[in-house]
Amino acid sequence: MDSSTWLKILGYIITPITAFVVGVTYGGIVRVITARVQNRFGPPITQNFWDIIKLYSKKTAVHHGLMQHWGPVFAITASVTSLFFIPVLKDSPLWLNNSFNGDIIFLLYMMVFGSLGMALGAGQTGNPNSAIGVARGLALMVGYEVPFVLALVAIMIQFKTTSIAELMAVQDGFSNWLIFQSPFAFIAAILAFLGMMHYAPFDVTFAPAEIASGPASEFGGKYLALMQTSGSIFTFAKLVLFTDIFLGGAGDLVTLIVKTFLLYMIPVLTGIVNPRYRTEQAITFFWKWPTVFGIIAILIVVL
Amino acid sequence: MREKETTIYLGPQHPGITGNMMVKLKVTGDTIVSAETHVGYLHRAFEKLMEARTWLQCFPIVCRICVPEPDPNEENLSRVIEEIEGREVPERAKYIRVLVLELSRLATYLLWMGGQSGSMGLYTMPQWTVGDRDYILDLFEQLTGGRVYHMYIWPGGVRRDLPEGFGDKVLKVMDYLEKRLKDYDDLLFNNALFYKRAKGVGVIDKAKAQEWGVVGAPLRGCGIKHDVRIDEPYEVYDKLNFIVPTYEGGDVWARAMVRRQEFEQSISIVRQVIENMPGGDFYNKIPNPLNWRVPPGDAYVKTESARGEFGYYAVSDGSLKPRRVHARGPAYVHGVSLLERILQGANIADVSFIMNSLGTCPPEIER
Amino acid sequence: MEVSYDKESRKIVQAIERFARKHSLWVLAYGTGCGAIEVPPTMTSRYDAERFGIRGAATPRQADVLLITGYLSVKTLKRVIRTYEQMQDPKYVIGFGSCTINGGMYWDSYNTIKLLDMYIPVDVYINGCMPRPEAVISGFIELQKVIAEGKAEGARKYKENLDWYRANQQKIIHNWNMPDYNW
Amino acid sequence: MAFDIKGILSPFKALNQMGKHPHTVKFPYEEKVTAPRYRGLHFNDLEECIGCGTCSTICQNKAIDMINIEGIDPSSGDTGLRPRVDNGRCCWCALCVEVCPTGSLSLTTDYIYVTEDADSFLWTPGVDNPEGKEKKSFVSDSEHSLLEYARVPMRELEGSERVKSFAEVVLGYSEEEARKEAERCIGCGICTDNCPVHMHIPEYINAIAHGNDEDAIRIIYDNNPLGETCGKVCTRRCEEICAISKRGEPVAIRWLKRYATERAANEEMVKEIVNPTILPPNGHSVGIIGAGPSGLTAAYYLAMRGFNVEIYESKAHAGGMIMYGIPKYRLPLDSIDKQIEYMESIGVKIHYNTMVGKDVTLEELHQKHEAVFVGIGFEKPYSIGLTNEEAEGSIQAVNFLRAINSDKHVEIGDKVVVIGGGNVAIDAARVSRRLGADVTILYRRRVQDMPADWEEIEGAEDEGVHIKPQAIPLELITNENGRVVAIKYANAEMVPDPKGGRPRPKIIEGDEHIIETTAVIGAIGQEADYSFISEKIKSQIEIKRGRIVVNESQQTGVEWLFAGGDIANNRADAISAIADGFRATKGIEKFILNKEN
Amino acid sequence: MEVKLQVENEILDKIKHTFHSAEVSIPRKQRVEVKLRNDLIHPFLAYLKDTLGFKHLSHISTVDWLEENEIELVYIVMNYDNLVEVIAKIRLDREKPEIPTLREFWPQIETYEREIHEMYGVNFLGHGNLTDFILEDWEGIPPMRRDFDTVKYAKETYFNRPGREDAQDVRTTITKKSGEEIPELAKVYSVRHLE
Repeated sequence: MDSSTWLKILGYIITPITAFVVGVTYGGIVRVITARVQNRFGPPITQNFWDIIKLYSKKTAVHHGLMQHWGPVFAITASVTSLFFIPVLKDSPLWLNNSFNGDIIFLLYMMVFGSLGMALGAGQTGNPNSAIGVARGLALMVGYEVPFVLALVAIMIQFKTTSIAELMAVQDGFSNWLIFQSPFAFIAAILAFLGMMHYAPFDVTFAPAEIASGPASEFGGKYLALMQTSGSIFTFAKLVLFTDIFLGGAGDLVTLIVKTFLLYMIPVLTGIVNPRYRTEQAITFFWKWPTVFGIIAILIVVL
Repeated sequence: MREKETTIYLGPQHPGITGNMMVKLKVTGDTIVSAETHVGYLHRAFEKLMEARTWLQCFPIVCRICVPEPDPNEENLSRVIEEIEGREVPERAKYIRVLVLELSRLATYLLWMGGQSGSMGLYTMPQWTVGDRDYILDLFEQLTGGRVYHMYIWPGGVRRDLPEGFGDKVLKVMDYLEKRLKDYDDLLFNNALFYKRAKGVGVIDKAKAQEWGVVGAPLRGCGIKHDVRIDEPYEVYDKLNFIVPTYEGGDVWARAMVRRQEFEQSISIVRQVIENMPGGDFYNKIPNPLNWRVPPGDAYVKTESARGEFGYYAVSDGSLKPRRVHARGPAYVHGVSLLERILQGANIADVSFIMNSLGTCPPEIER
Repeated sequence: MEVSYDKESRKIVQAIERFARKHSLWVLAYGTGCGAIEVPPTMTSRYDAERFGIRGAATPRQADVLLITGYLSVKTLKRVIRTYEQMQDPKYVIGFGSCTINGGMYWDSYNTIKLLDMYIPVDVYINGCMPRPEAVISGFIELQKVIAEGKAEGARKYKENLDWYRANQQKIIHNWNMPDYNW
Repeated sequence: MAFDIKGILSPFKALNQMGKHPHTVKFPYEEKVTAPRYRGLHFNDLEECIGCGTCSTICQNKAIDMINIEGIDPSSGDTGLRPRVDNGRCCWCALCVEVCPTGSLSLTTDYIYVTEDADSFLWTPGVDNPEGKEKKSFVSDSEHSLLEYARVPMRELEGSERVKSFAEVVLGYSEEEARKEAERCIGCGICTDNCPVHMHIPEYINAIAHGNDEDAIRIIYDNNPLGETCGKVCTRRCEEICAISKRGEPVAIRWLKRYATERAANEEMVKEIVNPTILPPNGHSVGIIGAGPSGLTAAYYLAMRGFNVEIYESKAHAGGMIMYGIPKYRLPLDSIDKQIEYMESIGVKIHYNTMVGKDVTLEELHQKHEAVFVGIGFEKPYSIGLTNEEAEGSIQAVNFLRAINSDKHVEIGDKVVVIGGGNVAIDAARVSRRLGADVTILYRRRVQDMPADWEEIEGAEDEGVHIKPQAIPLELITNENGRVVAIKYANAEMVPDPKGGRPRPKIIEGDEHIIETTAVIGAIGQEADYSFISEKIKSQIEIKRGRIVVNESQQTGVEWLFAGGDIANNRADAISAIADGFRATKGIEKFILNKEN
Repeated sequence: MEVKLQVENEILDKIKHTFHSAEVSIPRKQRVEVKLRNDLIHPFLAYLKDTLGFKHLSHISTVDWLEENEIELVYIVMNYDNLVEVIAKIRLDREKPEIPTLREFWPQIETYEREIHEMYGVNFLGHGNLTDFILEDWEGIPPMRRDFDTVKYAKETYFNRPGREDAQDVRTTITKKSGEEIPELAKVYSVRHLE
């Protein structure tokens, strides 16, 4: 094996770990920022690590059937796999991962796969709250996938590529970022992104006051730890994906962290100050303005 | 096509439930077909216990009847005893009582704002309001010696006089709350999403409202102007200037707006009370509590609590102990029959939302 | 996943586990009694229990700490037992105030239990009726101390003395229609 | 306010809070100071506390136990018990603080107690937290206390009105007043400890408070057949240690007793209400010398137990000192008659005008009765020890009062000097006032040292009696007819007693004065006349400082001879005499029945 | 005062006129008290609600008069137009308390009646839903009845924390020290807080 293969294997190991560390740290920072808005100090930034370690150390003795065990595993598989197909850093053999032509389309499926896995797992617990949460999650997904897909389609048509790496390549220089090249697609995508990140007003899936945290209500201990791990990685993956597509990617880790963090603040800050929609309101929302923007983006490209 | 009907038990362990109760929901999809309230999780048999205690010993008990807002209970029991006994209350005590009642109303509304926003996922609001409520609790601590349970109002007046410089402290907190109310407006009351969530949800039919026993802010949210403070003025409410806001619509939004305005009114009342506080006695002493008999008789008194009309019916048989003290909180009707009614056809996402807007407080339902 | 640790690494793992457990206490959102009114102030901005890693958990599966906030009526006790049994090991119980210790002001009520530790194991008691947020936080700090010392063994105690607990529970819950505790 | 762009952007203004410093109280690193009247854990000042248990009574949670504590011993006015709080019950309502009669119990600013041990919530305030003394917060001073510290005032005749006649000065409580006064009682029962008879004080006061006057009468007659007398003239040691008296006026136990007993207007009513169970005659017989309080009491209870009781009274009227020693404006004749008649109605026989030693001897009594009780009292006054004491116009107070109470005329003129500071002196002074004289009392020590009741002293002053304290009489000055016309006295100053006793008066040399007077009444004490006891018996009994030594059942060195009243105790009041009589009843019964077996 | 009570007197007259057997009194301003025969409560409330405009049901209370062997039901209704509250009282036989349901007048009466049934054992005929409301699996006499002894029940059913057995009674301590013997008849008064 040559050095690039070794590098790739190393990348496979480092990437998820980085994603996990960054994702969890982001989670901690979000908790501190939220706390500050709420006039308090909040937990230490490392808090989410302790939470996850504690969850892993908990005994788990709930058994609701095979799918319940597989659900979180599906989720983490999906998020890690997604991550493997997203180039983390531009032109870096270590961080490029498995970018290939058509990976955008692949990712679109891969990202849904995790949710479906979760849905199946949660569905088997027999908890009605889980069932409703799953239904809500899937409905919401149907909602935000429409503008998201429209935006990506617009971009794919515009640049005639289905590869993230190539998209990153065309965004050389600040003014060439896709956010400026195709603003309508960006608007559609970022609104869908709000839904994707499950922050208010689109946190219908987990809504504790309504359905007691929805799909996760029967998952505790190691399952929840797995779900949180996968969530952290997935958050990072999504952030990197958006940075890659719209913000020109990043050449080094610092840039990446700055860009992803700023991007992350959009749903976070929205979430802090807003209540949540009802599910049908959320779906209506996605099918209204974001979809319109997506269609406009396509129309502009096509015409 | 008819969807399958599922039964959902909301509570008693559920983050969205106010207090400790359970709502059994039959839903198809997201729509509630029928709702059934189950209470009794907090039943402590207060009324039974009171029959075994002397009149004065009832006071530590009654404030536990409604946990978020204990003062109307003390006020009611004091007033019901005073009415049976014919005991006079000094003017200063009356003013202090109004001060306590209004402060407790403010505290309750702050808690309600938190609950109302928390039930729709706006978690910043409870962090603010519950935190700010603490300043009122600090005032209570200064005044009564207790944060939550004050045991301060009792027959003949109040237990202790205002501490030194208390008026200024109250005014300071009022200024602070008024400033904060702008923040609350920005975050909650002017929030488009709140409007979207609240408008047209949990509607009480104006024509049916009286008959269904709706009281307090929900009634005024139907556009019907009734408030015990003006209907049957107690203490010194007839000497104070305040308006009773009403809103049309009967939905969560209207109730929220009514409460928001009452919040301002309460601040104004507190200021007036501090300004007009008369001197003199604060307490018309009862006889030695070990030998305190209340002459035979019965009376029904009511107080406007933050959640509505709070009534007490008490019967004395002339002995040391009450024959019967019966508390009727607004939640007794709001939390059971009214909630069951207006939940029909509502979205499952709105259960906790509506519950909060009605001010459901299970401990006062079952006592 | 059974890995045989050697003694030293076992110790390190245990220390990390305990540290994480101590600093991440998820409290079940269940207001069983009137002490629940002081939980919101504890958790919100004025006292901010999240500084200690304490936060709410929506369901028993995710929770570590069960707060018994005061009296338990018989009807609630049944749900509390069920809730407690649904919680995953390690789990802790904090008893709030007088009512959990010796009946409190409801000592002669026909509908509330008096001694909480006859029905479920309790790790920490907090004095007060109701305990102020400061006292609640002190309670949590005490619990953290107990966890760090590895003494918070309520769940094990419950399992070992299940028959005794069951006998007490069934003495007052007449209609016992709950699943068995099998873990 | 609606769904518009303003509404969407408005909440984002909240983000400006991020720049503000959080208002979080960083407990435990930073502590919020609790309010000055915060209701935290209890603290009890063990010195102040008298163990009355009122806190335990008022506690609706039954959280407070009264327990014995090592190092705290019971004493007069202190049960030796201290409260222990079960924090597993307490709700910090502070009712216990509000009703604490001494104000010893308080709540502190401490409130944090966290533990794994559920059995450690029993706290003895003051013992377990001595540091609480500095942290007292919720206290109850007498202004805030729920107890009533002011007595219902007793209605009395005006001072100017009183001196016109021998009408009873105290008018007694009305029903309403009595109930109100009775309600002040906290029912601890500490008072009973100081009562020589141990009357059931809280019980009968409680009965009055409940409106059951008849029950109160029955309870009073349970161990005091002269309740009405006590209700009027008792020295009421009970009130001295009344728990309420720690911070206020004690409950008017005497007046309440008076109220209750007076509810039975005559002896038939008393008999009807008390309805005593009189056992059938048991064939035994007891003789009693002297129809004073102790003799009457012994007679009453012995008669109820089926004994044949005969009283030998030297005078024409029963009652002893209460008849002849107490002026009628304090204890009217009707009242005495009522009580005596009631006793006679249940079978007590009284031989009037029968002087033992003269009309009948002690030995004869012993022949006739199985046991003899002596309750002759102190009738012989001490001499005042001044020159010209025997002169005309120098009278002994006891003789003076006896004469007045027997409706005899005593010539005292219009300017009387009374020597002494006891109740007898005051009585003599007030009686003299009523006879129209201008009265001055000379007393060696200060007014606050006077052994007389403060009410009596006040009453005397109201009636215009001059009290001249720190005045030591030196001699009586007589005129040529041998009649006292003036008294010479010297002013004195108080000097501390080297032995540590109360301060002693010391004559200021040269500061001598003379008061003109028409009569001098000496009232500095009395002694008993034991001449009726034969030498043989006298040699078997022990007489110490003028008093017969008796055991706990009033038995003297001669087993059939019992003694009580002033001759057997040094308290010199009616209630102690009654107590002796009551105890003697049991002693005699035991003695006779034991002998029989 | 007479002038001020005009509204109350009007209502009193109307009630007296319609229900001759009713005992009507005005305890104070804004209150009218009515004592009724049991069978009249139904028409009376109908009359109040439909004719006199008493739309608001404030309260329904129950008092157990154990000594008189009766259970009193107290209905408090309010007229929002003239702000007068009518307190209507009826007395049921304690042995067999039965009365037709009133739930057709006000829907929330259902809740009240369920509670009264549970707590006092009053049977509301035709109610249809007199199921457990507050209690669960309650056996024995309805707990709010005065002959139900909650202290005894609590002692028998629940546990008490040991360690308090050394508590002393103050009165007994004093009598022990002084040798006082309290007669039986007085003992009832030794207990503070009498029944």
